[in-house]
Amino acid sequence: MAVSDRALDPVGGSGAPDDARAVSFTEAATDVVEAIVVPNTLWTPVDPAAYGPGTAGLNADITHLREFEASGAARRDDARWSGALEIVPTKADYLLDLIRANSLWPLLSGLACCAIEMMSTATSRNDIDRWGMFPFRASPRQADVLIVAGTLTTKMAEPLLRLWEEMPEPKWCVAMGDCTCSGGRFKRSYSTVEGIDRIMPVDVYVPGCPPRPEGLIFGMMKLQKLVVDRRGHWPDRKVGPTVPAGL
Amino acid sequence: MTTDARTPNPHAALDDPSIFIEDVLRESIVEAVPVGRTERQAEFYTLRDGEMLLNMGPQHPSTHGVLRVVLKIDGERVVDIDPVIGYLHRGVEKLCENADYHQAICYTDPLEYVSSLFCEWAPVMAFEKLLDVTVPRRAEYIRVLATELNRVASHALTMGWFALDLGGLTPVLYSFIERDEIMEMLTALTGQKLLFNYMRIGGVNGDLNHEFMSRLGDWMSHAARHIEANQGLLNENEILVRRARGLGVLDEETALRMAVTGPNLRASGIPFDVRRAHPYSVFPELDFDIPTRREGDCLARYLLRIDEVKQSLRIIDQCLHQLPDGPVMARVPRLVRPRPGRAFAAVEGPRGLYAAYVISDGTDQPFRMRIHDPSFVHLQLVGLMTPGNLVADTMAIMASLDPVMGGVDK
Amino acid sequence: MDRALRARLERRFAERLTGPVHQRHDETEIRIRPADVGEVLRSLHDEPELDFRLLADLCGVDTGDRMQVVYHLWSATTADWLRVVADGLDRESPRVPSATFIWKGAEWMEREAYDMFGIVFEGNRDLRRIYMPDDYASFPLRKDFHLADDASRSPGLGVRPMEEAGAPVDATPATLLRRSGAERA
Amino acid sequence: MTELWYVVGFALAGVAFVFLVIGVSWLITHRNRGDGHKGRPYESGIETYGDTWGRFGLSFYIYALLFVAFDIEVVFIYLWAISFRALLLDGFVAMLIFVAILLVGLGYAWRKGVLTWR
Repeated sequence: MAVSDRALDPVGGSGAPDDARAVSFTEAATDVVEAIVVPNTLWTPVDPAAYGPGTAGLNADITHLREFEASGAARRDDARWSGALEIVPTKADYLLDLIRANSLWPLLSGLACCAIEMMSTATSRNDIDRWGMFPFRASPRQADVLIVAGTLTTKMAEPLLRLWEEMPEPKWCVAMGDCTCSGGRFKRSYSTVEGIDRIMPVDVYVPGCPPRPEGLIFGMMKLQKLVVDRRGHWPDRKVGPTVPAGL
Repeated sequence: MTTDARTPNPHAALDDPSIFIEDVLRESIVEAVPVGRTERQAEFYTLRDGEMLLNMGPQHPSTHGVLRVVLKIDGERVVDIDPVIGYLHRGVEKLCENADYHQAICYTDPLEYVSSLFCEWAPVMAFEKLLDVTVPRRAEYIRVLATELNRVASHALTMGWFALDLGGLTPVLYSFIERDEIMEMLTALTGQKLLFNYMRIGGVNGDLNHEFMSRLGDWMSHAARHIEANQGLLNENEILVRRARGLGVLDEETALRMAVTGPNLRASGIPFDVRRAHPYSVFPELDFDIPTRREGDCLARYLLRIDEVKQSLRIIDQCLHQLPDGPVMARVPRLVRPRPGRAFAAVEGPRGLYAAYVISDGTDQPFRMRIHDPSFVHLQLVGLMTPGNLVADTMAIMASLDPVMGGVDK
Repeated sequence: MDRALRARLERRFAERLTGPVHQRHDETEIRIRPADVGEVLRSLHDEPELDFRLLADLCGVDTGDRMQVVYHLWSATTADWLRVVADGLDRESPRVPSATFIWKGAEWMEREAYDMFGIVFEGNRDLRRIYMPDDYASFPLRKDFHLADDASRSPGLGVRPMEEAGAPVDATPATLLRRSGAERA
Repeated sequence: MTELWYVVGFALAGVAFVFLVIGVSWLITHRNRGDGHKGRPYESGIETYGDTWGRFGLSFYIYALLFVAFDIEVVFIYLWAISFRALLLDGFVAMLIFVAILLVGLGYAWRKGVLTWR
């Protein structure tokens, strides 16, 4: 379920999946599943000529997260001092992760049909308020999680990326629905981005078209486990797109 | 028209102390108001003093999905409004031209995702006209039964969103309870929760099963009571009534001139309903009436949808009583190659006339598949009705027109 | 299949029709030259015995070698849908008079036809792109705009699996014309 | 004399609370600035059109004045409510007069048509 990139996991080695064991703080989360990479031999991306030469079908200002990560400016998540005091943020994050995991406020933004299922998850029949995720904040300045629910089109990619960048750290992204994870039934269209991990980092992929509310809730619980298992290791998180190579 | 704002910010990251914070922010505040190429654009983007352009953009609590509306406001009063759409344009018509006739139903399914059975019925009916297939009566009755249930669920959602956009938070929960119950019932019938993919060329996927019938029986027993309770919650609510009455009035002549159909047209006094005006399927045998109202304002459109829910309950009741026996699927070849020709089929969706126009050229892929979505046409009314009202009223007017962005952006 | 409507149309627009009136199931189709669109729609809308007051749909069609604009109208006087096809727009610069002077609601449908096909509607106050971003270079629904993996380029020999491994067969102009040739002129 | 210490204690607590909260949040929050977009103004995901430092209409100002007037009234009522039990009847009547005077102000504003948005 949680296909997270190798680079995310600071501690190497893939131990036995530990769903059965209780969440213990001592040893690192080691159930990172190897990303299944299927080489793409079937189609080239969207008509390259449409957005001007050499942009491989994607608008120039949607892919700037990739350059920003390459530029290294994102890595400077350091405190103002060095030496012994530098551990303060990480130790604090270690403690605060438990609090963050239990009050993940999603951003009120839905693109297509999955948004209706997301609303259905938020209302009283199957309620995500039970895990502290209810207040859907309208502005990205107050949101923790960006649940992208629906088909991402090239015209909507730039606003979505702006919303993602305007969210304060630490922030997570849940790709809800087949269209969001990999383009889904509209994969061959000229105007869809085949999966939002081509332009932004994604933490949890929730498959389904649309995924049932229970599926989304399971995805959010996986995100909570991810947040708690991360144990404060924030600096080395990926900032750029997490699309597996070759897709 | 690529403005200079598109190029990434040349300045270093913001924490470079040498850059004074005001400069960077002022630099990023874009003076580039789009140049007016067309007459309407030029008229919209010329600002008199005191006017400001405000984006109610693709991510906004009250736009139903990814609708972006550029407001020209003078203080709190909206001077002019320019809806910008296309943020969910998935190119369905082009994809249908490259897909088989059976697969085209899958592409049109998530168009108007709140009432997806109607989005299947229009193309399927057009294909049946091309193939000259007669659908067995039992399948027609099951189609009417399932779509009327879907209409009730869609209207329940609309009522919830209308109250939500006027500020009421709890009615949404009530409407979702109603909607989820119907969705569970249709899941038992079709196997999928929101995008049902239940209709086939020549009939429906499966016959009625016990799970669906028992849930339908339970729901029918308390459906009328729930609707009365929901109405009691909202109809006499002083705030909602005073805000919605007299807001966004649409008179008969403008409604016809703006090609409006469905509840928005009937709320202006014209009893045009495709089920009566151009009867299809088994609707001639069902007796139900078309509720119309004369005021044509937001409240009339809202109340009309409640009357329609009552009519749908009557139709569901009659369908259950007159359900004939027989097969649910006509004999259709697996490889569908209709005669070269054209077919147009229209269905009365919860938002208006939902039509599919198919041109076939004898091969197994449709040559051209055109989907007409009512919400696409109704969004033009926002540009007509909002100027002169307050900013908060734009939400009420958009909620009463009830656009679904999947269908608008196709 | 409303015979009376067929007689009325042939009597009213005898010289303007460029083809016979086709009728099948519950649709009636007439074909006119693009130049006559304004006058035919005006008379269809205003005259009491025709009285087509509701515009159900307006869309563009690209038939490979020429372009069409199709109007679907509804009237209380007949049980059929009326389809008016403005045929014969050339592909390089398709131009047709706009229908917004009768139905203001056709404005966005014409904007969509312009955005998807490049058909210019003279008289539309607001003809700009509606779906694609403003700096988009091509018109997606035209027949010469192929999707990345365009199964339609392959001759429709049978139900072809969409995702066949290997490079798709490139569309030779012959297959394009064969498809359009099959469609009734 | 001890009352003075109470006042000083409360003042110190107030000031300390403010700086404590800001200091801790500055200490443990992230310093990831993100690229240029982080500082951009948020307008539902779209660049702002035109200069957003424009002037605002007069009616906003009048509404703000009315709000301040009635907000201060609530502050006084709050203090009165705390010691309501000790004030007995005369305290109650005094508050009624206070509220009545303010209602006269509200009535005047209503009659002048200030509340309907122009």
